[in-house]
Amino acid sequence: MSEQKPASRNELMVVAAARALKGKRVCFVGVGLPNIAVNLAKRTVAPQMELVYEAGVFGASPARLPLSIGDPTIVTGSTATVSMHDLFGLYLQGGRIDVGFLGGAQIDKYGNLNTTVIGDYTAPKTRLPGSGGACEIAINAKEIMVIMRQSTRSFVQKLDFRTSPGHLGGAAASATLRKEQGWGGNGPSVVVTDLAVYGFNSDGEMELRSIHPGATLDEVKGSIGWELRVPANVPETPAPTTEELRLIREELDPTGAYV
Amino acid sequence: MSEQKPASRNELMVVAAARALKGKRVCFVGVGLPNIAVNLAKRTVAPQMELVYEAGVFGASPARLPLSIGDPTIVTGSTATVSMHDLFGLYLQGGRIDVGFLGGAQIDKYGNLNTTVIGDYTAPKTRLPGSGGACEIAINAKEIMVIMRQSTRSFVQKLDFRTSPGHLGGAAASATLRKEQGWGGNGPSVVVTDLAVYGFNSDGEMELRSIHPGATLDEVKGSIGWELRVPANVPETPAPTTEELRLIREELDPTGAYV
Amino acid sequence: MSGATGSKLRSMRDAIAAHVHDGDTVAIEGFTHCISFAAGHEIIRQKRRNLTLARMTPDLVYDQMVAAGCAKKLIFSWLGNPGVGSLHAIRRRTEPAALAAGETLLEVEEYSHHGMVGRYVAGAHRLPFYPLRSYSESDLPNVNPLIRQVESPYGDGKIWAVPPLNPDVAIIHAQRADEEGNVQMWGLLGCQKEAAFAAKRVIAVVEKIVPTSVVRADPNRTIIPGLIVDAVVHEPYGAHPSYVQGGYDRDNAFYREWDAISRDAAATDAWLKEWVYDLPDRAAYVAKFGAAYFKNLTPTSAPSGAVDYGDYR
Amino acid sequence: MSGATGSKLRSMRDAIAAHVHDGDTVAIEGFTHCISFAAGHEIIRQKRRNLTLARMTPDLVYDQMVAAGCAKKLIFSWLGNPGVGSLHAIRRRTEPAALAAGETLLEVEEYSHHGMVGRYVAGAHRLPFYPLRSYSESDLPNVNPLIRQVESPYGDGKIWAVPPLNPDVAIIHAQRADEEGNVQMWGLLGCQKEAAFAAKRVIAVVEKIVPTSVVRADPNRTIIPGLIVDAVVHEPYGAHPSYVQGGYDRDNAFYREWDAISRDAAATDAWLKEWVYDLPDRAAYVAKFGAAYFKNLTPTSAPSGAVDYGDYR
Repeated sequence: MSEQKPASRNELMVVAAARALKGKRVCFVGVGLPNIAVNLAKRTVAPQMELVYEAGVFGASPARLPLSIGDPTIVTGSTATVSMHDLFGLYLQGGRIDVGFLGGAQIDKYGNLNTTVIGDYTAPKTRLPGSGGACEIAINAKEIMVIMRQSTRSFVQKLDFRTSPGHLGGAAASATLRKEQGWGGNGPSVVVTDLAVYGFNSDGEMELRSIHPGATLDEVKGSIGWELRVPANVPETPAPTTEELRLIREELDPTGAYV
Repeated sequence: MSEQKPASRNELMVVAAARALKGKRVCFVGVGLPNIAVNLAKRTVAPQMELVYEAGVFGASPARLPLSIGDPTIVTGSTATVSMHDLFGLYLQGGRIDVGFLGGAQIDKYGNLNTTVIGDYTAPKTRLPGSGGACEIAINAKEIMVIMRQSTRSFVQKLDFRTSPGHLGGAAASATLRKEQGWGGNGPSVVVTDLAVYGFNSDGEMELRSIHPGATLDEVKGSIGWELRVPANVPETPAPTTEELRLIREELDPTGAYV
Repeated sequence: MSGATGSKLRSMRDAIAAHVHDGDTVAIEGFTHCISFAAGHEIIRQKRRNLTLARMTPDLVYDQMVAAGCAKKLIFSWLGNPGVGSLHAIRRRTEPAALAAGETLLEVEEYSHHGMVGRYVAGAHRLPFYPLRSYSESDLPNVNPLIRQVESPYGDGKIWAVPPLNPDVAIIHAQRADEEGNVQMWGLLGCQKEAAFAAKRVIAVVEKIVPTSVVRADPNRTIIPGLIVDAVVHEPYGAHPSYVQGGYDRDNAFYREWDAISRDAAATDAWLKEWVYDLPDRAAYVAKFGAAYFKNLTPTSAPSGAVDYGDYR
Repeated sequence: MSGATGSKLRSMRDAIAAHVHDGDTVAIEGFTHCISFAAGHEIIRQKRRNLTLARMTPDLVYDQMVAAGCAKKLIFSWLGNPGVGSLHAIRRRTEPAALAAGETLLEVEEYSHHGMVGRYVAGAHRLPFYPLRSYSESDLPNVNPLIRQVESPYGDGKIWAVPPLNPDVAIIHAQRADEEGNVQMWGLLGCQKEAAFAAKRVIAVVEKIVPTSVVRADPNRTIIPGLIVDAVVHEPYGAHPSYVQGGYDRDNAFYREWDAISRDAAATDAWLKEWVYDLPDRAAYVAKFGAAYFKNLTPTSAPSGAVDYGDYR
């Protein structure tokens, strides 16, 4: 076996996200890093996982990594290609999606997400893409996984705009509300960044679970805009295996366009 | 040309109904007599008429006369075959149907129809099929044509059950209500029976328009359960042409199963 | 909803035994087309009781199940023998004067076609209601308190609503599926998709089991994904006397015959004995008719033509 | 809605001239797939003004139309260059700090994907609202007063609603149609059907005009009937740089190039001059790229296989 380059931070993100998908059945795939993570999971920890693309594809088997979420390669050879009405109504709102991936420009400690604007809504500093399907994925997918790079600009005390609800103001109120209002999902369970992996504690607050190899606790805390909960012993994220890195580098993203 | 048998009363009904379709564009077809009437119209007075079957077919071109409304012959060679959700939502409720055909066990003088029960609803004397699509055809098709045989049992003073609304208690109130509530349709315009053709006057009440050859005014009035409005001069329904009868007997219903 | 992968191929006997229980709400759907009579007959053979039978058009299959004593309630929108007349076994259980000694009236819950479709759609989309423009000035809401009005939040008045219908089990017939239950269908689609997505469990009955590659070659043709299918039953001619587009014709002669049979309770019982109870399964039913019978129902070919999805690598 | 029959074949120029007017609400739909850039460019050439542009994902086509000054308002659910980044021309009209002298901010009315789909569905089904389970605890209803709550008539609380969207004109691209406008499509269906049925007028743009017999051989493949189509435009490669399943690939390189072009207002204007204003039509655009360019975007074949509808006489 030839010498492997050490894992990049993007590769650490992708591998950690893929492992979090262990045993999952139906996953709503986003483009970019989530797409690579999901395809890596399918080749390692979740071989039976079904890929669902919001563009209207169930059981996709893409022959190449799609640039956009609506690439023709996700259609050819898929199990079912359906209208967006069916995809959002029957599959997502109908409660058939186990895991949805989300990212965002801003996240707060309860996993609420902003993909709409930076600054004031009516006179934004930065106009972001908006919800797309994020708002309803957050509400209807049984479980949400978040992948995003962390910094004090993105991991913030207060969102400029709440596009997609997470654990709202805390787990107890959130769980009650979700149940009373008949939401399909339980909210975010895992956040994977370029530095660490987070879960949510019983208060619905983000909590450090592991730090990636090469990152430090100070670096992690210094790139978060709130006082992070850190348990007594934080393990290191297990390093990517040779096989995981090979799959990413040789099969999933050979040109290095995404990772 | 060989000698033709005189027209039967069913044939008179079919021909009168077909002629009422002159120039119509999109017609919701029922089985039995309406189906023959519509196909006769397409071959005579309305060659560009599109046939819509509630089973989910637009632009049908049946190669034989279907027994049921969901026969495979209405699918093969049709322009579009769609789900019932699309048929009732996009085509009917969406306002794309010009003419709907209805029949019933009972009709009153305002063209309201009963296809549900004879007798009390909870303990019926006769349990009829129910609405099917009739209730929403009556509300959403721009215009309703009724075909049914007349008798004092079917043309009644008071319905046992109102399945499908016609001109309700009279035209003025009906028109107001239909407009206020956003109904798509204007209600019944023509009733064709085995004895006569009726329209509706400005009060929304059924009014005799013509009497079929061979029927008398006494016979017509004697088989209606209310005091029928009869204008001063009631013409005779123009007799079927040789060609109309030939089409029915040789092309549309060669075995005489329906007419 | 099934979470398992791999082959879900089962015999009809096993599928019904596993997924249809006494007291269940069952929807054997299919609008004239692709009605699983094979499933109905197996439910009769397995003597299920107190079922709530939901279908837009109860058709002969529910007339037979009612005659066999399987049902306590009907949910429907049109109750007849299409193109022929009445469903007489059901009439005997809905008209007090016709009720046999010891029998009780069926409970009846009725809608219009759009209303029944809407109930399945609401169930499938996990909506608390489905809005529609039917029922105005009809007596239907007066006799069915589940048909209600809903106020538009845009100040333009009220329209009507029906509640979701989520059957315990939906049974749908189609042309083909793979062993994982990815179902493809053409011709009249009825509300097979909506009923399946609304149901807690799904049995897919098909004329042909095909390799997954056949399904994946034309993904827009898939109406139900294996994800929501619990059992796949391979049952050729399983829809007879209903039909399968491109496979066999509707047996209109039998629909007419049933009118005479079903008018008479004893004749109905005799028919059920001969064609259901005394036969082990659908294969025996097909054999009893004989190959020539079904050959007469087979249409000549009318191929769809192929389209190209393109291979994108 | 068109009532006429017979050929509706028109040039893009004539179709836009006849059916797209200043001040109209226009929906050029297609989710990534089958976006009619040819129509967008013709609208730019014909200098339509004050349009309200509705689309789930405005994409490059609306970025270009906004840059050309056609629009006063956007209705959308996701505003980006898919897989690449921002729509910079639109950002320059939505971020006050980026606004050029004399320019005004675009009006913005935004939903989620399901909300936009629901708006078209409500419009197409003639419903006063569409109910859905999105928006809870999101700020979207706070900034869009058209997202409202509706009370379930079954005592189970409130859910959310969006109002119908009925564009003045919907423009949809697809693989093929006959001259009467019966449109068939495969691959990602987006909300082409719903947008077309919701619209007052429909322009169908297709890669191929086929005989009606081709459409009628596979009626389940038809997504839009000629009944609702006002003009059919035959426009090969009319979706480029978007794509047509089985026809040509998405031109991802151009989507990336547009990022650089659109960051600079002058470069954007130069691009519009070279590729839109200075060309008479899409045929010239295709010729300017050259045959080899599109050959590179052509996938190898992946045929669907055929099914049998049966000939029933």
